[in-house]
Amino acid sequence: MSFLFGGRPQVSSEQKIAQAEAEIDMVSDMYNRLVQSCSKKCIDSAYREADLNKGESVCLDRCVAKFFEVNVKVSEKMQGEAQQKQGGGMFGM
Amino acid sequence: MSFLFGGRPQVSSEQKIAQAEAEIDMVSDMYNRLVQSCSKKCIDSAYREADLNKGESVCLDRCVAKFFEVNVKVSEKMQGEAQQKQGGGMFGM
Amino acid sequence: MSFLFGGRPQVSSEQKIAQAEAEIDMVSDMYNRLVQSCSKKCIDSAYREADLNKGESVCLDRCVAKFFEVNVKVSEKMQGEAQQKQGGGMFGM
Amino acid sequence: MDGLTAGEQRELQSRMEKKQMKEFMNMYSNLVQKCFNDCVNSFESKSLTSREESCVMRCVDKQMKSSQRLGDRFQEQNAAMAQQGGLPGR
Amino acid sequence: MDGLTAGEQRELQSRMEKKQMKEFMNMYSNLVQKCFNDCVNSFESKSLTSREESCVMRCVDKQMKSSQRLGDRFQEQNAAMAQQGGLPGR
Amino acid sequence: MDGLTAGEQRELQSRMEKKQMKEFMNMYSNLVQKCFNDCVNSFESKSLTSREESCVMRCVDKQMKSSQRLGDRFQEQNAAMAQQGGLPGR
Repeated sequence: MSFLFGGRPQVSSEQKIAQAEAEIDMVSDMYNRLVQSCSKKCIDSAYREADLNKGESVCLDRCVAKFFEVNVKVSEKMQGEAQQKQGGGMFGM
Repeated sequence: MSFLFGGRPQVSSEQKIAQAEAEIDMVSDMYNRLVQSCSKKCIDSAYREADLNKGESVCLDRCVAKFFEVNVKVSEKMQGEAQQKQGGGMFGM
Repeated sequence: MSFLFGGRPQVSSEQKIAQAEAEIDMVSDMYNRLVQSCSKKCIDSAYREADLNKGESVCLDRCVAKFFEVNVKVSEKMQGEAQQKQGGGMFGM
Repeated sequence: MDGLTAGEQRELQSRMEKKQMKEFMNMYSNLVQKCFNDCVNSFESKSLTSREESCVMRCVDKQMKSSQRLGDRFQEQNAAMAQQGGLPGR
Repeated sequence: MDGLTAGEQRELQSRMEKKQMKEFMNMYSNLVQKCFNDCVNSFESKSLTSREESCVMRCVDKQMKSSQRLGDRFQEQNAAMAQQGGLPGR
Repeated sequence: MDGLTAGEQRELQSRMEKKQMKEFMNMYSNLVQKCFNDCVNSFESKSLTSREESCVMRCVDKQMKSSQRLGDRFQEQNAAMAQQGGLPGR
């Protein structure tokens, strides 16, 4: 997600820390969303057993790979559009 | 949502800024909820096309209008009840 | 949820306040989740009447009791496992 | 919350007041969104139908009564648990 | 926001810039999660199928257009409401 | 996170510790809510049935193993991506 953070030249210590913090927050938020989405898609909510079975384990691994791939695609797409528009707001707000 | 903010007399600079900030947070939170609700109600999640079609566009416009109307109704109702109770807590907590 | 907060010896005023704040945040978060879950499980979303009927009221009361029981079970289970592992991280992150 | 000095309690109190405002706004927004989601499902016109409007009114009433009841039970359970010495392990 | 001095407005402005960054990151994450949830449903392999990939692309396009449109309408309604004197009771 | 001085890294570190506590509490609450939602569906009595209780126990186990596995894969992918120079465009 680094394209979000590469823009402005950084000056003060506080700004540098704030940027690092924002980057960590973003990664941690992504992890939480991934857990939410992949649990829902891969784990049978009847909980017949306490262990992950083979199917669930494989599904979780692939789910992470696909989630990252979607993240990359979305990021590429938005970068491309940001470059086209140059400086215009991307959203309605 | 201004009835939420009209109550107490404001004193310090910090309080005035905090109130303005709270009001902006509330508007921004409402916008995020509206996006969530109206996308779900109006956008076909099969994504057969990249553009909004006529039906989706009209649905989104009406969805915003109805969301605002609900906001006004809820606000009026809660103000009415707050005036009846005068100072009693409105919620269980 | 107090097992989460009993660990380290507290020193400064700021730390003591921060811990009390964290405990209150946790209780308030739990209440919000309980409202979300129990409303969904007990309240008919057709809203045919403005008052809670007998069935809904009883359901809400039992829902709170069961939610607390689940909270206690999960807390006991995680404490047990934390003691077994002693200091190892409990999650993947 | 035990073991705070009076000064610390005052600081905590002041932070709590800011939180309460936020909590209230959050409950208000939840109410608007929930009643909108549950009651408004037609987009043939840009105004609420009378049926939708009365559903919203009953929804607000019922959800507030429900929150109130849940809050009462929640506090009872919390108090009972504190008397037993908190969650196991405190 | 009325009644703030120039200095107070500047302070508010600077806090708003931090918020905007957060808001943007949140919208970005929402977009990734929503398009993943709606478009990716098979886990036979660890790469996106071409069908899933093109669904994701259209999803991003459509969701951004939808947010834009909702934002425009939202601002219009907000402006109209401010002219009427805000929500009832201000 | 590159380009921070030692002092800046220490400040960041201290903020991260507060965040970790919050993250942990959030995961705990998610676990309680998810296992409650998935396992408890009857309200004939105010105590968990033995069937519900054992469902909750297996749910906690499975969800924690799932988070662990997802966390391991997530870190691998993140590391792989950092080696390739981050998301495209860095």
